[in-house]
Amino acid sequence: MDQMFVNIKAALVGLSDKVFPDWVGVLVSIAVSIVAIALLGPLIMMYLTLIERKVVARMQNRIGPNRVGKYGLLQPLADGVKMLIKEDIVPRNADKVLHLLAPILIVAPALLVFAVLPFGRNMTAVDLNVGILFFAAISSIGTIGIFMAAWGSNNKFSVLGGMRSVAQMISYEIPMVMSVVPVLLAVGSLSTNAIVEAQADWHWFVFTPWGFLGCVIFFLCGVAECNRSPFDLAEAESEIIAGFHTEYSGMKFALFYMAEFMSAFTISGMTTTLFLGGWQGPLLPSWLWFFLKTYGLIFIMLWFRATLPRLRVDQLMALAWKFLLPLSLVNIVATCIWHFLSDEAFFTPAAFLVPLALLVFSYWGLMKLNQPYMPEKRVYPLVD
Amino acid sequence: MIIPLEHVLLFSLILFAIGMVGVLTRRNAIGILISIELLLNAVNVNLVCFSRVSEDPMAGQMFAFFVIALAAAAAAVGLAIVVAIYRTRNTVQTDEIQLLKW
Amino acid sequence: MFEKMRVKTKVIDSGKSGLDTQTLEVNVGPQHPSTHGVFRMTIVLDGEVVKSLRPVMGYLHRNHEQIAENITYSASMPYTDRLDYFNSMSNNQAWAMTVEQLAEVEIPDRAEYIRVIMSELTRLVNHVSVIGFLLNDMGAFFTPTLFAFREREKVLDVFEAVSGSRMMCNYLRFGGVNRDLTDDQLGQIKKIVADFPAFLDEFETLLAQNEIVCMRCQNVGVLPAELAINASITGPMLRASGVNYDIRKVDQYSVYDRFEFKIPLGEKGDVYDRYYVRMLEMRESLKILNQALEQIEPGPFMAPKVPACLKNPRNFKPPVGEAYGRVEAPKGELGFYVVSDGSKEPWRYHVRAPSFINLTVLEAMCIGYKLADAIVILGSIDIVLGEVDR
Amino acid sequence: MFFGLGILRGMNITLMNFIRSYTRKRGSGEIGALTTVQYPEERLPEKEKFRNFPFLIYDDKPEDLRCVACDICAQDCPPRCIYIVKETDEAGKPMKKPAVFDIDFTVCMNCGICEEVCPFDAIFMDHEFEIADSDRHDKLLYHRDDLLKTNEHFHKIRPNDGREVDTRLAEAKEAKAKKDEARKKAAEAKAAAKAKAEAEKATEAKEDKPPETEKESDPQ
Amino acid sequence: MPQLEFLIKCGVYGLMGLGIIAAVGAVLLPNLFHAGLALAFVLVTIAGIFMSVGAEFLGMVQILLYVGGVMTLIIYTIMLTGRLGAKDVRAQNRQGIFAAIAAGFFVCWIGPLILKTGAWPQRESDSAPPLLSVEDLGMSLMTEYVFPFEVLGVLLFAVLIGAIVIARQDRPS
Repeated sequence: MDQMFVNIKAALVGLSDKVFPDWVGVLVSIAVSIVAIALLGPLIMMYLTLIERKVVARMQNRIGPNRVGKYGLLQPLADGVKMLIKEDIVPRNADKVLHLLAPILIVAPALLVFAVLPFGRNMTAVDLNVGILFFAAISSIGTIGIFMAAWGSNNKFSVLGGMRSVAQMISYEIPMVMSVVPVLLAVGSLSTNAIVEAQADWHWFVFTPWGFLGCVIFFLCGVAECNRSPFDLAEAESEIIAGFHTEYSGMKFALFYMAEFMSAFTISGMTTTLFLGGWQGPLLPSWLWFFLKTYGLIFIMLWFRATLPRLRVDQLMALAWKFLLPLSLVNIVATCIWHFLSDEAFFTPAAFLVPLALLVFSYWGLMKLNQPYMPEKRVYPLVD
Repeated sequence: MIIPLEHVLLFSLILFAIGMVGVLTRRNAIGILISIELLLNAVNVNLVCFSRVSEDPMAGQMFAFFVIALAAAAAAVGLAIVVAIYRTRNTVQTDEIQLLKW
Repeated sequence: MFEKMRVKTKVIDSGKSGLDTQTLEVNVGPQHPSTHGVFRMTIVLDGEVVKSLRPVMGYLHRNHEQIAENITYSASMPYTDRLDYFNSMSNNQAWAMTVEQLAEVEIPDRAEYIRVIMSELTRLVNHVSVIGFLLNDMGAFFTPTLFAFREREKVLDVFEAVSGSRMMCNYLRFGGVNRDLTDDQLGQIKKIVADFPAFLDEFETLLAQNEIVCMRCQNVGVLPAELAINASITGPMLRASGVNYDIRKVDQYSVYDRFEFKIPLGEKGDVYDRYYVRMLEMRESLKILNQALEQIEPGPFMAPKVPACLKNPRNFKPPVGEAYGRVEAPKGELGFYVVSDGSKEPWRYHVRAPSFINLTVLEAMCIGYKLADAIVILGSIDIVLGEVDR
Repeated sequence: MFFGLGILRGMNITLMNFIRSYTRKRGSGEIGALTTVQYPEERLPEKEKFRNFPFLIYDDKPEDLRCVACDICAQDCPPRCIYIVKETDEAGKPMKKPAVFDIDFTVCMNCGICEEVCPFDAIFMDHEFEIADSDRHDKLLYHRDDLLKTNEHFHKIRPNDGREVDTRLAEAKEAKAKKDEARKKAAEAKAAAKAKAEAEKATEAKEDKPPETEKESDPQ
Repeated sequence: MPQLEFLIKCGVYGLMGLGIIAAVGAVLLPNLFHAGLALAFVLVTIAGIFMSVGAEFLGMVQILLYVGGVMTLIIYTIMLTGRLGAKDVRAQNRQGIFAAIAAGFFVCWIGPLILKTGAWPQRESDSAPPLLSVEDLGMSLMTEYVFPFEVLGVLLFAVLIGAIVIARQDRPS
């Protein structure tokens, strides 16, 4: 059951070996992986939109879409058809080339990152030994796509939104990469498979102090990277209409939407791989563990979206530069201390408490340093 | 090596030549910076391919690594200067920026 | 040959730094997701900071006052529902009190209690929805609004049972109320008032201590007390700046002197104070409602038609004169000024709309803050365009 | 006390709502329960006092509706959306029935004033709100026949209002009936008295000038 | 698997061809924004060549640093300096012919030199040197090349401060 998909692929390759010469088998196996990912990405995105609308609805005491299909299951198809039918408007003096290329250049990286996600035991599409670096590099290409969308639609609001979201993406990329470093120190290799193997039998990094903090920082930066809830400044409807994709409609807008949800999935997938032990898990098959943990993290993202209001531009930047970045640097120091103190046993108490003390102290210290952003207590007199 | 070394060297040579043309003909300061990036990348390709075939593969890649870092530094300072110039001269056309002291 | 290449250079006075991001004039509204109706702000932005803000109103002007001068007194009662369509009961009460003051009509006690109960219920509904919309402008994707609307639905059901329509109640008449409150309707109101505090606690834990809400609201859009007084701001905005002025306490109109309740005051007058003062006001309203529900006793709900002018309601001709009745509406001091020349229609009819006057300080509060703050400050003022444009 | 606590407490509220949406019964009004009413299939219980657009009422035959075209509601309607034209019989004399009774539903704001001012209990506010239509001008301009509804319909949607109006009408009818008899009796008494007076005058006149009596015919 | 070798060869040659076309675009396109994007495409093709040669770490660093960092800087500056693509402003000055001659001369002189020298240090014959893994790069960076690495750190720090001071808007002086 665990190796179900791997056996299917092996069978397909075997089938092609019987018919074609051997080198075609290699091509077929590559083709199978590519087709699997090309189908998986949009499928996940479609049903993620439905899950989001149902979960957020349930949090708001309402039911959510249940008219199209049995429990609203056909709603994504309906949305897809609607997007296809909608007219695709290009502003008159917009830069046609940029306007067309921008969504492509935003969706491509979002889909490329699927290649490096370990969906299950030896179910990674491309086992690069620079997996994590690949993830960081590809997710930084999306910035250019946002620039092109902002500049291509030639509209005041989208330039404003474009500048804002690029500044946000860059300032959250650095703490995100920094918070991955502790995992690399502990594992010693950049490959995603090696990281998951290192977290066997409950050695998940999230149980160590630096792992937990790293997971929180990585997840927050990931949420900021794909412009979701508390950081969804770029498409702040209440202020500048819809940020850089104001001038988009029809299928191009659907591509932006797809990129956002696919990167939400990849961010959660990468957090599970790095900190929550990827597909490690007791009874269930490995790929089921991966999807359970990833959708757990996606639930947290939807939970953010249903509860938290949006941060302002300067608070957003301050949080990244003055709070998350120093914290992730201290986290690296804490990992070294943990590494030094833990003599091979994963859960040695000394190795747990000293970094924990250091991290709690630095968290408290940073709170004191960022005093102007802390909520102040207010007294409200009740007079006659 | 998958492809013979000469072909890669020719490729980097052509890339270098294109970069040179760019630097010489561009009027816009940022255009010149873009061409300079081209030059540096052409050099990098050479370094990496040579590291693949030489006895000490580490040297080539390390050198390329440092070239990338320095190119980033150069670009940062260059663009800061361009922004400063634009702020005072309100233009980035190189042939309009000729006075040494204004 | 080289001469041609040399291009004359223009010397620019380097005093003004060339690259001040040129100020951007942005039109927020009238068709905009978060301007509470058709309200436009022309904001001049320098980067993110608001340099100047010019409110543009009048998109929803329906000529309310001119119409009221051409129809009879009782016929303009349904029009008052459409002024501040969030709390039609307090609009009705203000208009009814003005005309009763003009025609010296006495109202039986039960009608007074019903009026107090209804206007306090609208205060709950209004404050809860305002906080919901404020959070919605800040980006909390509709959750507080929908929690607020869940409670609002219960109150609107009571209004529908009592007056016939959820929002356009048209329930009050000169001299009392249109229909009596039956016992099960009273029971329904008691049940709502009983489990409202539980909802308020949930609402408070969701929002009051939320760090992001505090970061976005504290020290934003500060309204100093003397500016508030000079600009004749009234209602929760004034009390949030620390000025103790509530018409229920100042005029002691209707039967408010029989209830004991407190007035919450803010200290800094920023968006957070305006939000929290409204939360505390809701708790005070609950206190009033509890006392009113205990003290109400059966009796006539409509004044006997003794006075001359009320003999026949259709040709109700109040004596010549003028009157100004005012009420502590949830948005501020809602006043009706009417001049009667003895005929069936008022000679002059004017509405003092609190939202309109509270809007005048919008620019003073928004200068220096960011665009995102301007939207939140507008949300905290709590305007309804029906009342602003009349 | 530490930075994220307020956010966590707030998120706990939404999580509780999410969990309670499964545990608590839909529409029970508790804090976490779902509130959706699936509109076309399920409907909220209708309130008796709910008022939507008015309708004219008739007792048994649509021809003799209660409305006597007195035009009071047309004058008192704030947005003036009622238009009444009296019916004229062959001799051109206006009768007490409306030939044309139009209400423009796009103008009417269902405030219920016409129901209050109508002295003949002829017009009431209906509960029917699904009257959306494709064309504003003629489809939503309701004429007399579209407005007519039976008294049973009135009783069905507003039971105790219906009962109260019927009792009031019944008393008014009896009072009128009694008044008629009283008037008839008084008329007969007056007629009888007059007849007697005639009779005596006739008798004494007969003695002095016999021919007048035959002309008068006895009043029935 | 000679066929696979052939496919990869086609891939690499294709990349090179695209790279050259994009480079020409980066140099000649009048609209600066398009030139910037053409440069980004060149950088990605060169990263592809690095990976085909086995230097995966370097390819990824190239994308992360160049496309993610330097390109963003360039596009930010283009956006800040606004009046690009203004039709009247000629993108190229009149030295086009001279530059072409110089570059042509350069290529014709160096190209045959490359082709003539046959005996490149071809290690291909006996054993292909082991692919450099990230660990070896890391170790050498910390042992053999630690001095340039630290100097680079200091230099980047100086550049950071310098760029901010130069580009600052509200100059105190």
